[in-house]
Amino acid sequence: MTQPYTRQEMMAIATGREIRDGELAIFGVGLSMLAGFFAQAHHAPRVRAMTEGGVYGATPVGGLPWGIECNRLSANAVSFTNAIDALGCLVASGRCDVGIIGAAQVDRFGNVNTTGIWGGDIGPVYRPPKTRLTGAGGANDIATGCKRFLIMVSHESKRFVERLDYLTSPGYLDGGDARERLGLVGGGPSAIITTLGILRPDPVTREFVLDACFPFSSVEEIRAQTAWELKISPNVQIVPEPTADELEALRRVDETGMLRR
Amino acid sequence: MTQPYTRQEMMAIATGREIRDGELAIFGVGLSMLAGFFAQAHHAPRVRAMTEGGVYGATPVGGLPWGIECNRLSANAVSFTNAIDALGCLVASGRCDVGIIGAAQVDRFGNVNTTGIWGGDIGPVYRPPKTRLTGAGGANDIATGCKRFLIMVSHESKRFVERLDYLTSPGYLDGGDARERLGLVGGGPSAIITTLGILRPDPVTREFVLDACFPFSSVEEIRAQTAWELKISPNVQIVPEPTADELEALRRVDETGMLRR
Amino acid sequence: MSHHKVISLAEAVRRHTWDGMQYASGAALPVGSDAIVFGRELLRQGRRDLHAIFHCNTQQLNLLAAAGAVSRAECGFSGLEGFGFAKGLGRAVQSGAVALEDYSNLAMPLRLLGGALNWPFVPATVNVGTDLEFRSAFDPEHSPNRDKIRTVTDPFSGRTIGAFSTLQPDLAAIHVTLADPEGNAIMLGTEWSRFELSRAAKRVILIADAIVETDCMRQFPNLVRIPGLLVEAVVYWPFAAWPQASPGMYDGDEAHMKAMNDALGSEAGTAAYLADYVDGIDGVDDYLDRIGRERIAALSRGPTSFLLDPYRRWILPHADALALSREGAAA
Amino acid sequence: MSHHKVISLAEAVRRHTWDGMQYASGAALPVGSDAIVFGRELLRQGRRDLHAIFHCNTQQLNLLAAAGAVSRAECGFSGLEGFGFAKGLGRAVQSGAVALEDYSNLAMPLRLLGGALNWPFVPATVNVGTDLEFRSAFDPEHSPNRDKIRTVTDPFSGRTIGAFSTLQPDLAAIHVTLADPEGNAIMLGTEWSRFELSRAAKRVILIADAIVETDCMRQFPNLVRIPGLLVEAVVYWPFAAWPQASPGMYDGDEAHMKAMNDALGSEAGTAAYLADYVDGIDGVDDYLDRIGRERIAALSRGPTSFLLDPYRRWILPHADALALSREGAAA
Repeated sequence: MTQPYTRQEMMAIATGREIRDGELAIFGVGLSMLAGFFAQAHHAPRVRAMTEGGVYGATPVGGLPWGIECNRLSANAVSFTNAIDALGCLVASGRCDVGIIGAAQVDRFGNVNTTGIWGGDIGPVYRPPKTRLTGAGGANDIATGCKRFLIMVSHESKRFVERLDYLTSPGYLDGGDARERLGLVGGGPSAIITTLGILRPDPVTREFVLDACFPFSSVEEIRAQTAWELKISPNVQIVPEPTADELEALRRVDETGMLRR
Repeated sequence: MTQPYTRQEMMAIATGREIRDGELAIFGVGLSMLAGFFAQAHHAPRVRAMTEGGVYGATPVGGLPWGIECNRLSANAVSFTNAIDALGCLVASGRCDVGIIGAAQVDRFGNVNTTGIWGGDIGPVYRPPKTRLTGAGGANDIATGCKRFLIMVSHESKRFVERLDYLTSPGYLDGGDARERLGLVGGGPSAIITTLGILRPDPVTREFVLDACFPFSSVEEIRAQTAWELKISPNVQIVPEPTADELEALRRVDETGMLRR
Repeated sequence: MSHHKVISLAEAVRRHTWDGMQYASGAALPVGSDAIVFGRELLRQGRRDLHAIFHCNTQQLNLLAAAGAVSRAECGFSGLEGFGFAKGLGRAVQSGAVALEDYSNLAMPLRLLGGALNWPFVPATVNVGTDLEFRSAFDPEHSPNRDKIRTVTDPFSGRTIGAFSTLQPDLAAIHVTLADPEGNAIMLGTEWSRFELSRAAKRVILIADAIVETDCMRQFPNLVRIPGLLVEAVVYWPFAAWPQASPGMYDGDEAHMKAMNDALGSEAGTAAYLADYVDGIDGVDDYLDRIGRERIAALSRGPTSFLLDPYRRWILPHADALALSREGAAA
Repeated sequence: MSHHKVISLAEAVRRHTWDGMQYASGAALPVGSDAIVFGRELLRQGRRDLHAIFHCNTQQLNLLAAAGAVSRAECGFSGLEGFGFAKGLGRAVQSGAVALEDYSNLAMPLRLLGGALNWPFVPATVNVGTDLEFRSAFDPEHSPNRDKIRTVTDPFSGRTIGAFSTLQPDLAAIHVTLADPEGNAIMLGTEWSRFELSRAAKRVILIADAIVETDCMRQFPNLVRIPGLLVEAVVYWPFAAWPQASPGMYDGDEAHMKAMNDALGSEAGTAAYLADYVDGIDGVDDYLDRIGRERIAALSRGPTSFLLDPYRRWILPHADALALSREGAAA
C-alpha cells in the first residue's frame, strides 16, 4: 500500500523519470527544478545539472531556490559563469540533453505560450495583453536547442488550447518536419507531463497524443480538460504510482512542501 | 648638452610622445611596449594601458616582458580577461584610442606585412614564403580598429617597399578613402616612426610623407633608405632630441637595455 | 593624490542620466544582484520616459514601470521567478504605458555582445519561428513583423538564419559585490550578462556593496571581470540589491520581495511604497535604518557568507567608504 | 566510490587522439600556459598528419611542426613573441610540409566562439581587405581567395561585412593552473581563448599543474571558468607548460626557450631535442628530473608566486595526485 501523494507530486515524479543518469540537463525555477533534483536524488546521481545562469554543480540547500541566482543554489556551486555560456554554448548549440519548461498555454504540437493572455487572437496589430505573463526567459532557448525537452503543465482546458494567443517557445510548430525545415537544432518536446497524465508526440505528424493516465485520472477527464480534439494512444498506459523511495527522495528535495500544498 | 642615446631610443621616445595622458592604449611586446610604458612613466601617468591578452592595469617588473602573458607583466595586473575582450570589445569595436605595431615591410599607404617574405609578388597561386615571419597576431585587429595607430619600424629600404609581398595589417589600403569605403572602423595609421624620422599621411591622398628627421639623420639618408619615391613635407622638421628626463624614464622602463644594444 | 571614481548615488544620477535615455541595468537575474538603488534615485530625481534595457526584469524595473518612469522596455524575462509575475511591470504593460519588446534570455546577452563588439547584427539561431520574431511592441502595425529579427544567408552553407539587432545602451548601472576606488570590480555569483553589458554600454556606473583596497584586485585579477578602465563612476551602497540577494553578502528578503510586488500591483500601493522606500531616503545610513538593522544582520548570515571570506580583509570600513563618496562628489 | 577523471598523460593520448585529427591546444599566448606535455606525448605515440588549431603558435606547435607531425595549421600568430620567430614552424612552413592558414588574434577566438555557439559563421569586421582575406594556404589555387573569409549583408543597414568560418576541433588539450579530480578548473593569468576553446571542442582534456580538492572550487566558483561537465579527462603534470610560464606557478625558462627554438631550427637539432626531452621521458618524475630540480625551484620563486597563495591549502600532495592518475588510467 502506497503513501498518499498529490497530483503535483505525481507530475514531478513522472517528469523526473524521464531524466537519465549522466545527462546534461537544464532546470528552471520551481517545478522544473524539483523534478530535476528529484531525479538526481533518486535515480540519476550523475546528472550534470545546470541553470541558465551558468550555475554548475550546485544542489539547493534550505529549500527550493526562489530563482536561478538565489543563495540557496549559489551556496555550493563549483562554477559560476554566465548566460551566454549556459544558454548559448551549452543549450542553443545543441549540446544539452534535456530541459524542462512550464506553460501557460500549450497546443497540440507542443508549442508553448508564457508571454501573455490576450483572450484569443491578437489580431493584425500587436496590442497589450489582458494579462502579462513572464515572457520567454530561457524557455525559448531550451525549446530551440535541447536535444529534447519536457513540458510540465497543470492539465486544464484553458491551458490546453486549440490555438495559442502567442507562440513563445517552439514545440513542433505546424507539425511534421516544420522544425527541421526551419533549421532548429534541438529535437523538440518529447513529452508533455501534466497533473493528469503524459502526452507524447506522434513520430510523423508530431501531434501530441495521450500516452498514459495517472492512477487517479481517466481518459475522459483528460479529454474534458483538453480544448483540442485529443487523440488517444491505442495502448494507453497507466503510469505506475510513486514508489516509497521516489516519494521520499522527492520530499527531501521539496523541503518546503511546495508540491504538497 | 644631452646624453648620448641610440637610434632605437630616439624612435621609442618619438613614439611615446605620440601617446597622450588618459588614452586607452594597446601595446604589443618589445619596442611597442617600451614606447608605451615610457610614455606612462614620463608624461602620461594615467594612460589606460592594456595588452591583447586582456591584461589590465599592469606595469612590467624585472625587465621587459617576453610576451603578453609573461610573469613580468602578470605580477601586478588588476584584471585578467581574454582575447575577445581586449581585441574585440576594446579594439575592433573602435573604442581604443591608440595602438602601436611593428612591420617587416611597410608601403607608402602605411600598409604592413608581418607574415612572410616571398622575394616579390606571390603570384596567382599562393605558395610558401622564403622566410616565414610572425603573422598577423593582434596587429591586424589593432590596425583595423584603433582610432589611430603608430607603426614603429627600422628605416631600411628593404622594409620601405614599393609593393608589399603580403598585406597583413591595413594602413590606408590603396589610399584616399579606401578604408572608409571598406567600412573599417578605425582611423588608420597616424605616423610611421622609424630609426631615422617620422612620416605622416597626407590628409587627402593618405600617402605617407616625410614630416621630420631626427637630429642625427637627413632627408637624403631617409630617401636612400626608402624604396618608393618618398615625398617630403615642405616644412620638414627636426625632432627635438630626447631630454634628460625622457632618457631617464625610458631607461627605467628598458631595464635590460634592449634599446641600447 | 587620489584619482578615485567613488561618488555619491545622487551625484551619479545627476551627472550621468537624462529623460528619454536608454538605461540598462538589472544585469543579474530577477532575484539577485540588481542595482535597484540606482533606480530608486532615478525616481527621486524625477527621471521620465526611460527606455529600459534589462536582460531580465527585476524589482528595479518592476518599480520604475509601476512609478511611470518607463515608456519602453526590452527584456528576456518579465517575471520575478519564484515570486511570480511582476505586478508593477505587468500593470504598466497591460495599460499600454510601457511598450515591452520581448526577446529570450539568450537573445538579450547576445545583443549586448554584439554591441560590445560593435557588430551591426548578431546571428540568431533562437527566437526564430516564434512570435518573438513575428510580434513587435515597438512596431505594432507590422504584424507579422519582419524587421525586429531579420534574416541573413550563411555564406558558407547557403542556409538562412536569423539576425538580432545589437544593443549599446547610453548607460549601464551594474551591481557588483566589490569594487575598488578605481572601478575594478569583482562579482560573486553568476555574472549573468554583466560582463557583456559593461562592454556594450556607452557609460558604466558600478553600484558596489563594499569598497575594497586595490590590493584585493591584484591578489585576484582573474576575478576582476570589469576593469576600471571601462568605468565612469563607483557608487558605494551596502545592501544595494535589497530586497534581492547578493551572493556572499546577503540573502534575499522574502517578505519584502512579496510585499513590494503586492504593493506595486496597484497605484495606491505604489504610492505608499514610494513614500516609504524612495522619496524620503536620505543617504546610505537612513536607507539601512529603513531596511532595519536586525533584518540586515539576519540576512547577512546566509549560506553563502563563506564566499566573501577571502576578500574581507581588504574591505574598507563603512565610514571610510562614505568619506570617499563625499570627497568624490565634491571633486 | 570515486568518479574522478584523472588519468595518465599516456592514457589520455591513447584514448583521445588519432592521426589526421583536428587537434587544438596552445590556448594561451606563445610564452605561457601551453599544454606542451600533451604534444610531447603525441610525438612519443607517433601521431601524424595533425591539423593543428592554435590561437597562437607556442613551443608545442613549434615542436610538433619541427618533428613532422603536423600537415595543416591555423593560427593568429606564428612567432614566439620576445623569443623571435618560431624556427621549427618556420622551417616546416617554408618547406611546404605545413600549410599554415593565417588569421589574426581576434579572428581565431571569434571562430572558436562561433563554434561554441554552433553558429554557421561569425561576423568579421577585422582581417577584411587584407591578404588574410585574399590568400589561403588551404586553397592556394584560388588567389585572390573568396572562400576563406566570405561576406554577408547586414540586414539592418544593408552594408556588407565579412564572415569567418567557425571551429569545432576534435580535441582540445588545455593547460590550467589548478583542476579538481572532477575536471573543474581554475586558470591564473589571461584566459586568452581557453574559455571559448573549452566550449568549441568536441572533447576537452585538461593538463593541470596541480590537482586541488573540490572544496577549492566551492570557495572560488567564479574562478572556475571550465566546469567539469565539459571535461573528458584530467592529466596531472607539474611544470606542464615548461619552458613556458604558468602565472602563479613558475616563470618561463628563458635559457631553454632560446635553446629549444634554436634546436628546432634544424633537423639535427630537432632530433637531438626529441632524444633529450621527448623520446626517453618515463613519466612525471623523470620529466621533472630532466628539467632539473634546482631549476624548478628557481623558476618557482617568481614575481607571481603570491597569486597562488589563496589556493595552496587545497593542493594535493604530489604522491596523492600521481596515485589518482594511476587509479584512473587503470579504470
